[in-house]
Amino acid sequence: MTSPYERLFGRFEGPNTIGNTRVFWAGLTVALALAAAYPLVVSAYTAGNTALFMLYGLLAMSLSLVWGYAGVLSFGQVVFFGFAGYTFGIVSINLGSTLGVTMAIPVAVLVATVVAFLLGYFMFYGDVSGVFVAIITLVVTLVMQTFMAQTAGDEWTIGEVPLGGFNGMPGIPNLAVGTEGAAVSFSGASFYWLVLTILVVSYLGLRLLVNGRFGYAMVAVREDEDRVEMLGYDIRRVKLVVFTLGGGLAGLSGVLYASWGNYIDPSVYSLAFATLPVVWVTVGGRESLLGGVLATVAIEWFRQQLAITGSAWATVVVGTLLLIVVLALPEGIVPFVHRKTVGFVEGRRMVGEDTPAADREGTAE
Amino acid sequence: MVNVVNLLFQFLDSFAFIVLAAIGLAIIFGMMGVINLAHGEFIMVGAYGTTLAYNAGAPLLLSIPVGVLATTVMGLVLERSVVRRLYDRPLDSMVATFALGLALTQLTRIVFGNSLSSIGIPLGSVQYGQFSYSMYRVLLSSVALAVLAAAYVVFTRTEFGIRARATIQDADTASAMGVETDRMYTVTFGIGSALAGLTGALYAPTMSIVPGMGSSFLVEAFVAVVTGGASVLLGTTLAGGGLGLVNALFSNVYGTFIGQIALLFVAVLILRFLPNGLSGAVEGVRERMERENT
Amino acid sequence: MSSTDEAGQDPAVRETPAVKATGAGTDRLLKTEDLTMQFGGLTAIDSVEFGVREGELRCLIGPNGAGKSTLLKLITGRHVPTEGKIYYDGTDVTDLDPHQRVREGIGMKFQVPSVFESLTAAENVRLPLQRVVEGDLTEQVAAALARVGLAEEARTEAADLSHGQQQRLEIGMAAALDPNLLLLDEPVAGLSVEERREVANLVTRLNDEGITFVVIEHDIDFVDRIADEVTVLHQGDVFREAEIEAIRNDDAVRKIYLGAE
Amino acid sequence: MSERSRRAFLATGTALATVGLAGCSGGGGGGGGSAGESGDEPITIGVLEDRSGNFALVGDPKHKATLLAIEEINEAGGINGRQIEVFDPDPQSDNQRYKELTERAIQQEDVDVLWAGYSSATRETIRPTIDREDQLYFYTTQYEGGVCDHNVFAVGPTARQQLGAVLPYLVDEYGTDIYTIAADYNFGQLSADWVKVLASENGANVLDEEFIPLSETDFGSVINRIQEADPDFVMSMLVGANHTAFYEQKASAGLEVPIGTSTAMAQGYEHRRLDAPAMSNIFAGVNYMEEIPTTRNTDDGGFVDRYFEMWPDAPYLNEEAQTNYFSVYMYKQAVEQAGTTDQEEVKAALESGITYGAPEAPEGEEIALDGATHHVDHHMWVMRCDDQHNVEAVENRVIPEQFLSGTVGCDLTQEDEETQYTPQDYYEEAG
Repeated sequence: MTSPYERLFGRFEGPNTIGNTRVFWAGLTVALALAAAYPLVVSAYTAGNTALFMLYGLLAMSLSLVWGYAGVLSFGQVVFFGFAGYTFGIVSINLGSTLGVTMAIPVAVLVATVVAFLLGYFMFYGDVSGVFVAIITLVVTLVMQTFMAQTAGDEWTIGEVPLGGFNGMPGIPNLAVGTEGAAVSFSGASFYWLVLTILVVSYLGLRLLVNGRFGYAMVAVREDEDRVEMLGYDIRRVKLVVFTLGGGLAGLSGVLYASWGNYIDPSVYSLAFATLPVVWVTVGGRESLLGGVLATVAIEWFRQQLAITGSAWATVVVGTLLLIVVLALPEGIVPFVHRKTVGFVEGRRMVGEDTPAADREGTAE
Repeated sequence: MVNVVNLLFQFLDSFAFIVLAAIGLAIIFGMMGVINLAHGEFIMVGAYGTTLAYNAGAPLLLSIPVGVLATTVMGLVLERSVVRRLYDRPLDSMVATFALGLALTQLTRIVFGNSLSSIGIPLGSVQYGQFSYSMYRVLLSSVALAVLAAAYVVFTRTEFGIRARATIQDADTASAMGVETDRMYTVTFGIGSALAGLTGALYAPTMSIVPGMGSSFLVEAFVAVVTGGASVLLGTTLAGGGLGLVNALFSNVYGTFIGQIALLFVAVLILRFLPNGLSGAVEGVRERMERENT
Repeated sequence: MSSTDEAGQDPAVRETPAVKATGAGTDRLLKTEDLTMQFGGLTAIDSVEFGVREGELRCLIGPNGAGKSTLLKLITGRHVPTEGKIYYDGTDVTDLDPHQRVREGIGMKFQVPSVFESLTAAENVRLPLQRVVEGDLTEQVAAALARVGLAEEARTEAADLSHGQQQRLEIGMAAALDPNLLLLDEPVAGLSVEERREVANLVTRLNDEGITFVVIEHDIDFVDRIADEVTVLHQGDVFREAEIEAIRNDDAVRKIYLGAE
Repeated sequence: MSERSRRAFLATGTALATVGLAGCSGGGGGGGGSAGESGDEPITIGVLEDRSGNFALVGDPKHKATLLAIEEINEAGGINGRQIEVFDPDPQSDNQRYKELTERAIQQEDVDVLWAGYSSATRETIRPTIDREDQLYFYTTQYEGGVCDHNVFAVGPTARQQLGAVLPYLVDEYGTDIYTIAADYNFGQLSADWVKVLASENGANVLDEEFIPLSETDFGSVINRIQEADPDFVMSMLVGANHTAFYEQKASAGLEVPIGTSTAMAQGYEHRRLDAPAMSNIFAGVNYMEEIPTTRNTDDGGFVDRYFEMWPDAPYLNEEAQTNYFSVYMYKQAVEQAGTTDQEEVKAALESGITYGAPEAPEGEEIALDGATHHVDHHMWVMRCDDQHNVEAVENRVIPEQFLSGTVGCDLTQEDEETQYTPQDYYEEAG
């Protein structure tokens, strides 16, 4: 009954993801091979620059998960991103060795996860929902910005590391794994490959998750909370788990960010930066894990090109294009393109569309 | 003794700032469920309208309505062209208004440069002992109260207000009962815009007129909306009063830094222990009292 | 049990003495005690004493605004009562969350059909099952679909099912968890005659299999077809509780319906 | 904890970064200056200054003045006959954007020298990249001081220089009781520390100091506290558009105490933007303002004329703009002296003691770049604003950079460092 193809990919496929065909997996493999070869043909600068966009992509993916799949619009992904970045800086600089840097990674991700858990617990178990979640997470972000910007004094020194207030925290080491003597340090192309690997692993892991039992529950919560509660699910718990997981992913992204620039400052909590993940995911398609990542890389590249031109119109152009996308393509670019091109070939429609259903029960089980 | 007067003035000052920063945002959010991330830019447009009129020679009292009018017109145009398409997608409306804010700030910079020369603060000061306080800043608290009262009358005592609230509660039923829900949304958005514009107009003399000026209202505005809770006008009043008192008290005793931290800290406490916000808590108490009396 | 409301009523209605709502017997699967629910100044449910015996198929009728849906929402935990207690199977469930009550064995089907439209019928049924069943679900899914007569439609997306099929699918989703008590809110609203018959057959069959039912329904013919016993709610309180024949011929009941229309 | 151990570790961190890069970089320009350029190949200058976002008000004149210097040099035949090309994107007051664009300027555009950034935060954001690539970098904003970095030429005046100009003057004129208000971030805190140092040097005392969040726009309680303390004068190191509100509010509240400042007027031209008399009786300690009465500056065909001839719509010529302007000329001198754009050789040339007749210096005088500290011994002015918002010079003298050279002993000609010292080091070194 099950083909080798289904054994290999079946668990990654389902109605909750776009791309459930051999063509998709073949395309993805080719795209990954090209992406992996990219640093070999471009300069270290271009590779490093692209790595930055890709680590933003991970942040976008964390929002796709909580917003696109569980219906929880979090403006606070940058809070977890920032917490992890700062924690990574504090721990790695304090410990001051390669082993210290290695240990700082899980600690930072853990801190972000715990912060997400606490914030999620107090929102969801306080029965906060819908647009109020968005506004509370936004307020938390703004509060963090205000707070971190005024940590310039000596009293805000943790161990040997001053938080630095508005000026931020310099001297954060590159990402490294290992102990003295046997360590791999990541920068330039190797950093690019690291980010690419993390991105792919996260993507596949999330496909597994959203097409698994918990994924069904998550999507059901997004579609109809009351309904799914009457099937015996504790929706608060479902949301909390997704939110916490999303916080951890955003945290991982924050670690990569802090080590990419060897620096972090309170602007990661600014309204402008907090809105970016929402923008990426909206443009890319919130119900598509890959869409957000692709949109992130494209948008950030485009914004950077505009900045390089030095044109005064740069942000006007960005704002206008964003407005057009939101108004014209409510579902996001990737699901739209998918629907217009391969959607009917695949014979499986996306959530909320009106095309005939087809046989795919085999791959769902 | 004199410190009490200081504290009172500072409280009135904080109260006015929080209420005026929040009111436009609160009405649009509370009545329509739209989070206007361009709120700061709406305020900026009000300030620019006022300052440009003043610099062109108009007296301040005439310049303020110019700023309000400019913002209202802009709000109505944006509602008609953008926001109305997103009523059933509140989260996308955040992205859209954010995009609008981005473009508005930079367009303002392109057209009017990096700053405008500003209006001096009118009315001089109140002297008491060794202290003095800006008369205009104190006056703003009465304006804040007047705005709250006017909004209360509009939304609870007028035909429009009743229809608007019916629309908000249940648009389908309201439209079945003959309410032009489209128009209700437009007018409500217009009122919210006008109030944001008024805030910009009123604070124009006290601030630096730069394209990014709106952002300095955002923290107070969003914190007030969140802590105020679902009942917009009551919530904004309570948030302005409560947070204003905390801010004034701690600023007065420990400095502005502690004042800001205290405000944020209290806001977090309110969110934690009063999930329905200040207005939700007050209404809960009122209901309980009514029940016990009957 | 309290009498009906105070002043301002149709005198004919007010004069009519209320029956003892709790009925006979003590083997109550579900029982409410002095249950009251107020919204703002409005009393939606007023000191209701309502109960269902194990194995019963009880219909809940009453004019619009009588408090039927509110009562159901109180029983499922969607609303928290202002006062009063709810006992299920002898234990106090008043403070339990909705999902906890489901896990205790109370199932619910909403008024508006709310299947997950983008999922197939099988995937819809999977949702409740995957929470409680480890390992492969294929058999249970098939059985649950067969139970509501949708075996053929397993791979059809819910959005493409007919209205009646969606209603049955939803009942199937609730029934898949093998509840002791199943609450249905207007299961045949908007259905054709044929579809109503199918739903009626399904409900009586599940009742025969041992599931206790409370069904809210306007359609008196449908009620006639399925009900053992009928409870009439009026203005937030139990107005009558009797067999369907007695209710049909009750002038006071007819009056409150007319008065409300 | 000791400052030294942190410094030691930071150096290690940078070393690790460099090793990591060396291990992995394939292709690309790399920094360090490309040797063997031909005699007529253009010189590429990176200019990252804000033309949008929060710092556009102060950043835009920096950009414009740099272009003015470059155009003048190109018209006069370039540097050693080589024309100057500019890479000048708009970093939009966004530190992350600065980081990206700095990487790009160095690695992709292969700039020979870089001017970048208004705020200290920006400088600290890009300094890891600068140091990793050993990029010659001019930081031109007036700042808190203390950066002792082989690659960084911090040629703006330091807080000690600016406050050192205005504070002794105010002590002489008004008395010894000082009240300090400063922006609550590194610059403000360190500046307030310098006020204390200078106060004790001048026999004055600081009654109290208050740090005000950058987001604050309401100064009622601050004004009340100043009135309560009743100082002889206030030292204000408030920063940014929000804080500008202080001057309007204190005027409206009738607070008439003299105010010394290192931040107001010279950067954000508050005396032009605000309605008189908000800035009345405010004294700025600066190395430059548009109104500085030197022949190089205000005479016909002087700096001011040339600037507004090129940029007729520009609102003001500010302090940082002049620093950008003269530092381009200092770079020109250094390249001519070194005979190459090789960055290490140009740094060595700059360290040899360049002097230049900048607009800030009176006729016949020049300002000197101190090779040991990479800072400039500025000609400092005390500028007073009257109630009509006219600005006049009330005092001027050369104030050398003292902290790095005198106190902590930074000598970049002898030892490569990549550190920022703080007034804490002052206390530690002074005992």
